[in-house]
Amino acid sequence: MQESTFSAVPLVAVLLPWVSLLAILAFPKRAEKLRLWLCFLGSLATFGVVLSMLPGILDGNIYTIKLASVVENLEMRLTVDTLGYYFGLVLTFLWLLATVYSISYIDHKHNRFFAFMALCESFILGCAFSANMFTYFIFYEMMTFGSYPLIIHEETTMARRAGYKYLVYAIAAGTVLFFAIVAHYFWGNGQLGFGRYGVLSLEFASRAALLTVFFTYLAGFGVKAAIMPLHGWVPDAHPAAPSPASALLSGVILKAGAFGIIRVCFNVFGVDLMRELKVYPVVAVLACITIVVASVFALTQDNLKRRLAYSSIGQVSYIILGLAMLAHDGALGGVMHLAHHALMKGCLFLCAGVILVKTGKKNISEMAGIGYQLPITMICFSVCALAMMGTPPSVGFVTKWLLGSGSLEAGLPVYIVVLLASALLNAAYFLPIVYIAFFRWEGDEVEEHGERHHPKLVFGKEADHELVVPVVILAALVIIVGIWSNVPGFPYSLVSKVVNVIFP
Amino acid sequence: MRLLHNYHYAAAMLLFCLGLHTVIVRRNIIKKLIGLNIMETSVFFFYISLGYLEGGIAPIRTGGADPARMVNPIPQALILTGIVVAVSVTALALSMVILLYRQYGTLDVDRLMREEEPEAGESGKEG
Amino acid sequence: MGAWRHFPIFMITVPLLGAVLLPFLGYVREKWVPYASLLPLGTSALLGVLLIGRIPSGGYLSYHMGGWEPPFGIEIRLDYVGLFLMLVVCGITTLALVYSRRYIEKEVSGGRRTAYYVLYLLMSGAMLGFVATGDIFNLFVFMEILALSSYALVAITGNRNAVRAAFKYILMGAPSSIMVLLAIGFLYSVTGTLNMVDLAGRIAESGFTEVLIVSYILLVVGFGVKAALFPLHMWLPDAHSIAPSPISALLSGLLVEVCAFALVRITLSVFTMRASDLVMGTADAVGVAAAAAVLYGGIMAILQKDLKMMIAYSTVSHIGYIFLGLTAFTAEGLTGAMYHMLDHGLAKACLFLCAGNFIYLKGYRRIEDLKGAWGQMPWTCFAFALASLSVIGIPPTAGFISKWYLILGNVEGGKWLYAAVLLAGSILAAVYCLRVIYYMFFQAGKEGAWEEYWHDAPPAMLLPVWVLSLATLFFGVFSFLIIPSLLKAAAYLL
Amino acid sequence: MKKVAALLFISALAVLLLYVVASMPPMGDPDNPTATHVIPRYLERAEEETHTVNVVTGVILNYRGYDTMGEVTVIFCALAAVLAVLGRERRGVIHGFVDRSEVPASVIVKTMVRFMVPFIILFSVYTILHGETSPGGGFQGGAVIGGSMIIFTTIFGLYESSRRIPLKVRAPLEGAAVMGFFLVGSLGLVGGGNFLTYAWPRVAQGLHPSLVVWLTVLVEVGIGLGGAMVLTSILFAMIREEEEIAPAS
Repeated sequence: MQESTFSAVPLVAVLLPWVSLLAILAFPKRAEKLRLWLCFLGSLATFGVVLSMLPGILDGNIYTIKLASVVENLEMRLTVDTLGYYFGLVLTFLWLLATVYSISYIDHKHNRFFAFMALCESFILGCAFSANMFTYFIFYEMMTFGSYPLIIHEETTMARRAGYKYLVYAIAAGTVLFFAIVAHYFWGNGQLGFGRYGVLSLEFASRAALLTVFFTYLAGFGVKAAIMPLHGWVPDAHPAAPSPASALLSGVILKAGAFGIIRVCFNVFGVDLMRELKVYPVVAVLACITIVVASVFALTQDNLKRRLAYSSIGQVSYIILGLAMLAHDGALGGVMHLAHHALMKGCLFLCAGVILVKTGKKNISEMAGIGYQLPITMICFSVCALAMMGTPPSVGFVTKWLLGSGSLEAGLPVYIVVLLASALLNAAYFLPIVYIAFFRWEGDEVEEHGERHHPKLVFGKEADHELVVPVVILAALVIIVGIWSNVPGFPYSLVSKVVNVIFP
Repeated sequence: MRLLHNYHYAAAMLLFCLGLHTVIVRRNIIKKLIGLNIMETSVFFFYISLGYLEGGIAPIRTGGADPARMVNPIPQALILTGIVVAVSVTALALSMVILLYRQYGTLDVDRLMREEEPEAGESGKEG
Repeated sequence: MGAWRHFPIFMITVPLLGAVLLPFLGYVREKWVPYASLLPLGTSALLGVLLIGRIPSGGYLSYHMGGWEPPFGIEIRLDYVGLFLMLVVCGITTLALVYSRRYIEKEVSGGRRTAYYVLYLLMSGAMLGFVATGDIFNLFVFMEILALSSYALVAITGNRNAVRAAFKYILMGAPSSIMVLLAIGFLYSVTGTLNMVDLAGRIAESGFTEVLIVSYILLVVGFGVKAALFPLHMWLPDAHSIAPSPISALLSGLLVEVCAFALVRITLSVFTMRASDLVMGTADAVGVAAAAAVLYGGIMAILQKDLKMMIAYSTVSHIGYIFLGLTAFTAEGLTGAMYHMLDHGLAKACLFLCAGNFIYLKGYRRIEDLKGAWGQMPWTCFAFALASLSVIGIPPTAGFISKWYLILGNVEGGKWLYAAVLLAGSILAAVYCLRVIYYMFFQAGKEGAWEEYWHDAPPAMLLPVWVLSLATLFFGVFSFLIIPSLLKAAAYLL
Repeated sequence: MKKVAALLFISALAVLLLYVVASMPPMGDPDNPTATHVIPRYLERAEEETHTVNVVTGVILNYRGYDTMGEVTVIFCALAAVLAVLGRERRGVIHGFVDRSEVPASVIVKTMVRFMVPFIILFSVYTILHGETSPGGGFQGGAVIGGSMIIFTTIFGLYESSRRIPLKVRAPLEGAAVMGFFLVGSLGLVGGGNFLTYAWPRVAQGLHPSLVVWLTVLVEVGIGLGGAMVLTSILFAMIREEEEIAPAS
């Protein structure tokens, strides 16, 4: 890799979402459509700017810009390395689609929702582009509070309760994380930056100290990444939030936690130190438990979004499991799953949103025959559901394949059992939805002209374009990315560069 | 016995404790203020004793007085300030007592503090 | 040596002189008093700003009053940290004064208004003198001006609760002043000097250990009452919540801080050399008290129904933060404590002024009444939210930076428990602050509680609030302007 | 219970303080730190350095003049505080003093007071002006004037005394002490020294000793007048009743 070069582009990318905010502040009451489309433009521009860095990143450039420096080792700096860029690209893309979707979806208090959407995008992009834990933490905390209004947007009792739970978890996690970073700073000889092979070492600190740092980090990020005992807020927050927000929660905000763990494993501790400390079995066990148990919980949920939320909990732990394998393919699969899951789960939540908007149905048991009312949506839903199970050719399959290969590489085939179990459970909770949607229409029989018949397959009754287009794009990408993952800008092209360096 | 030799100081300390006791235990706010003044006076006494010199004379340089025999002028100067401060605090406290008596009709500190507050929203508006 | 050498003394005396001259204006044109009182404080602030960069972070500016060299005359000894605090004082007092005009017109009856501004200037000048002085008796004198003016300012509305709170404050404050005086007497009796630097040297050689320890304890108790350290804080919640809001802002945002600072200075630069054997025992006790303060203040704040009461208890908690930074005895901890004085001053002043806006406009004091406040008073509510974030310590506000250094300092000092307490304190802060924010922004107000349209406080009251809340953000993002110098200065102090 | 706790606490404090007293340097010993450290210079050189014979005055006004400046600010602050709490009489309206005592003051008392007060004030003037050569000074003199006003007011009532020292006389003089200090202090700056420098380094050889003495006396007079007026005003504010009585015309 080359030395990092100064560039203002990361800062521009982080600040661009604020354009949307300015648009809202400029016309808080007038020109509603214009204002919302300006928000979309802000999001689009952000994505464009991030995309413009792609050639450079693929050449191995690192862009960096120092924002502020408290003291020598404690600085706010944005650095776009390949890993950060990968996350940034995924999130800005998903954000773009969610923003489009929201324009039609959100029906009250647009200003607040879009303002905080924009703020959150800016903050998470800051997370992705952080050069060190200090910066990461700052953006991470801001993101935590910025996403609160998104969760409680509906302002129902359920949403308030979910928001409250979210805050409790997030603040506790933030505190633990804060402690972790202070401890890291203290024992890491003031090195908070992300090193290519990790920055901590046993030279400066004892084993116990490093273990403390690791597990406080794990606990701190684990709340966002919904590792099992810490997942409590997720199943409440997702159903309560408006669908685009749920998609972002699942697709991006959970990933911010997972991304933090990736950073901790790769760039703070480094693979060698992880091996030396022997922490990976604990992590792997936690991840496995999460994967299986969350899937079992998902089976029991009738609320669609709640089921999806539990599914997310399990899926994010794929990433953690991939890391814990400490093997090339495992890491590759895990990190790539960050994007894969964002695509799939984003699509699924948006589908759930379409269903809610068009039919007002939240529970799976009410959805009989819905595939005929909303054919495009439900086809996309089915595609993603199949992908979640790991059906080729889709991104889900790529993940599963790589993770399986990684577990063999790590010499622990037991992970394959977990993966298979997870795939089965995924099938068990996703296929019924597809089945109910397309093949069970008893419940929805209507009586007309004296005979009972089922609603016909009617195209054109679909929801607005703003709602459907993002869904279709995501579903298409689930397949396309699954097949051609090496296209520049697609996950493999970026992640393999990172992982190849770490596991030569 | 240093304690007996320093009996001025010891007396000042006892006076100080007496004053503090009055401030803490007495319920009448005027008596509390008296206790406060006893405390202050004890400290003044302590300071002045600090400046004392065995067989000393006033620190005024007239008629070839021997500087080595003069008592220490600094505590005297300091305590002048102390007295002024004490007077000022007492004046302020007394004026508050006047106001409190007008408003509550009692000097008993327990009853003063126990007195129900008017509705919380009102308290800022009066005056 | 240029004219700037004389700036510190003018920073102190100009507000005092202004206070003396203000009544004259009061007789002639009472309406001009609020504006005229800005002049001396503005002058002080300007002089302070001009001093920036003159004092190296390891050095100090020593000004000999009357030309007498230190042990004989009184010295103003202004190091980097002191100047930093003086600037904070100037800034916050000026802003709260801008705020005062409208608020005082409503809350304080005519005859007392001039007295309000006189006392306000006296208090500001006294704080400046208090921070700058290098003589321990002079410290006492300024502390008394400070105390007297604050007693009176708490009572200035003249309503019975206010007078009662002020009297409670006197009953605790006056004995504590006497304790300080007694402690100074003890110190003088065994050293024969009052200059702080000289004292440090003499204490290091002195053999009267018992006297020194007891005088230190008395000083801690005396200043502890003024700084509202936990078991001695009883006066604070009443006084701070009942005083007019700009005064609450000063009391909470500055007064307790400068008193804590005095204790910091006495601990570090008077009892220096023998810190290990003399001060440590007391300092440990202070640490325990401070940790208790953090938790107690936080919990009590959660239990409050009155907004200003809640903010006042939050101050109790944050004083604990400052003392925990001090008792860590590391450069980072001290830096954290100093920076916390800045950000707590700004944030708390802002919160109190916001609470004042609600009282001014609607007369609402209870937290419950603030449900749905956002609809009518968005600017106030946003400022409140921003300042709350700093109180909690959410990045990128200044509260985060200070918390960072406080915790780092305690970790470096090996005081893990205190680091945990600090974290717990910030969780408590999150609970009580976010509750208010939640009410403001996400709850519907009662029918008729708020106007339908935006009707926020007048600009003269919004401006200080916004300047303060943006300053918490500014000093969070641009902490690098100050932190390195503070670190150096702190290392020098230790 | 509370009383017992207080008593225990106080006893513990007393024991502690007495213990400290027992370990303090012996009282009156010429080898004490208080008698050996800073003092000798004051005692030996005060006369030539401050041109005051009374070393206490030299310390108060010159060596530690800044403290005294703070002190006069404290008095002024006390006045402002009392007025903030109790409020002040309005201009042009004299407040009546309701005599509540059972026995009205007799003619003898009235005559004696009328006779004595000028002498008391004369004495206080002496105390103020002679502060730098003999025991006394601004504070003492001011306090004596204040005392004389207390006597006068208790006997003749607020109406009479506030006619003798009306608001328009008192008000400008209340800040006299602080202003005097500020004036002299700033003059010191003009003279090339630091704030509160009496001997002006910029003037060759410094000021003439008698000028220094005059400056000292100026400050003393300021303190005396200021103190007296503040005490009087505090007194008036305290005994003022709520009801306001129009001047007898």
